[in-house]
Amino acid sequence: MSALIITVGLEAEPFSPEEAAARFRRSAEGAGAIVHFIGLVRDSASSEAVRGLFLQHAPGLTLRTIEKFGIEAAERWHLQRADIIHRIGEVGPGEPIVFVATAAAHRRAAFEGADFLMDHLKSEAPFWKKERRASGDVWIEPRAEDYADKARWT
Amino acid sequence: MSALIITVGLEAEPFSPEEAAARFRRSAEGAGAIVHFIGLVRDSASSEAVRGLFLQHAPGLTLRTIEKFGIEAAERWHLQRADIIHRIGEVGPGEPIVFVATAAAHRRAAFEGADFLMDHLKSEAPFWKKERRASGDVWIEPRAEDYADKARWT
Amino acid sequence: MARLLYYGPLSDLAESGDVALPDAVRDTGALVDWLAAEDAALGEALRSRRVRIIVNDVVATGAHPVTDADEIGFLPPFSGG
Amino acid sequence: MARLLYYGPLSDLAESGDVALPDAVRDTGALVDWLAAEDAALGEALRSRRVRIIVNDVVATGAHPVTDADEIGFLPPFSGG
Repeated sequence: MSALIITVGLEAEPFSPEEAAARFRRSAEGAGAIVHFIGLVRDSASSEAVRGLFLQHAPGLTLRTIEKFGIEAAERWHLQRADIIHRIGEVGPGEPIVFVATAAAHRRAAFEGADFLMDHLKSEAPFWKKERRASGDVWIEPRAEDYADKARWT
Repeated sequence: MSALIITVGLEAEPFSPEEAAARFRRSAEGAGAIVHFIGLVRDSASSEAVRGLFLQHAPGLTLRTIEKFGIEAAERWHLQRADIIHRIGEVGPGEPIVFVATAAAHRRAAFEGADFLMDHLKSEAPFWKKERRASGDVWIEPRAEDYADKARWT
Repeated sequence: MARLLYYGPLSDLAESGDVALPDAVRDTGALVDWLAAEDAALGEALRSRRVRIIVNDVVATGAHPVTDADEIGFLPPFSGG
Repeated sequence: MARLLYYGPLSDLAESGDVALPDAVRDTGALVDWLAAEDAALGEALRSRRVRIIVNDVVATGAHPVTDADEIGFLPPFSGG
């Protein structure tokens, strides 16, 4: 299993998930199934308007951690390819914050690989998310569900 | 729950899943999570080269059946939108044969809605698939896994 | 004339089209018996437990009534996506 | 000089940067004690069971050795995607 089939990008600027999807499909020739996940910044928190997010990461460590999850997913589900793009820095409402793509021979592998990657990006990758609310900035902790979701894979 | 949030297309010509994805994202404003599944025609069967597929459907019944699954998924996972595009007729190797998109507030709903729709499209929607192999045409039956996958939802 | 629609592998065995049903054919069981008498191979295929019969787009279970005004589909196992 | 890196909510409490460690600070436990003596609020936050300490990108469990040549990160719970 070569690490070359995993592409990880940390992007400080807005990106187009559809362009990423087109590149991914070209790179996954011969696959029978592709799954994409796109996470978007919602414009409201539980009760309040959100003007955007700020995403802190740990240079080096964040990239290596995500690559490790990518390789784990690729080996576990025999993925043909996996791409992960994650925004860093300031992200505006409605903007894509994360894009995960998996390609495999059959659909269950592609679904489960993408699901696994998202669960690990949510609670096991070194990112710290701050919501820019009207009333001030608030650091966000993973929800209990995020830990529970991740525990499904162990 | 309005049926207007479900779009179903049966396409006799090749389509771009990335263009479908872009339209879908524009229509799903405010969603926090989008999942796409793209099924592609593989160029080989278990042992033999495949020159393409022929997909028969039952006009009217096929569309209504898929719409019913779409509404079921939307209600069960509180989807904001769901789009389903399925090719009919002749489909060439490497071409997208099915596109499913789901949009929801959170990722588990989007993942499970798309997964549910694909499992039902595979074994519960009126399509009949013929592989055009070098040695002749072969009608394909769902695999045992396809029935098992579908049974996960009941 | 009833409209008989054959799908998937069944469409290789018989051609879909309009057929005048004999008076004796008043339900799906009698219909299959009649078609089997005309074409034994088709009859065997239609009698598979796995073939669903739909009458005017409604799944017919057991001996469902049929008339000359109906559209009757024979649906072998589906294989989509 | 050791490099201390504070992430997430911890970055609101202390600024990341290079620090000369006293001779007595030879492991992560002593490091946290020393930082807590300087800033009680920071000390309390760093002592949370949920803060991971990494030394040169390796997760440090227990009293991990530290020297003036190390990069030491304090990582509160992650929230990505």
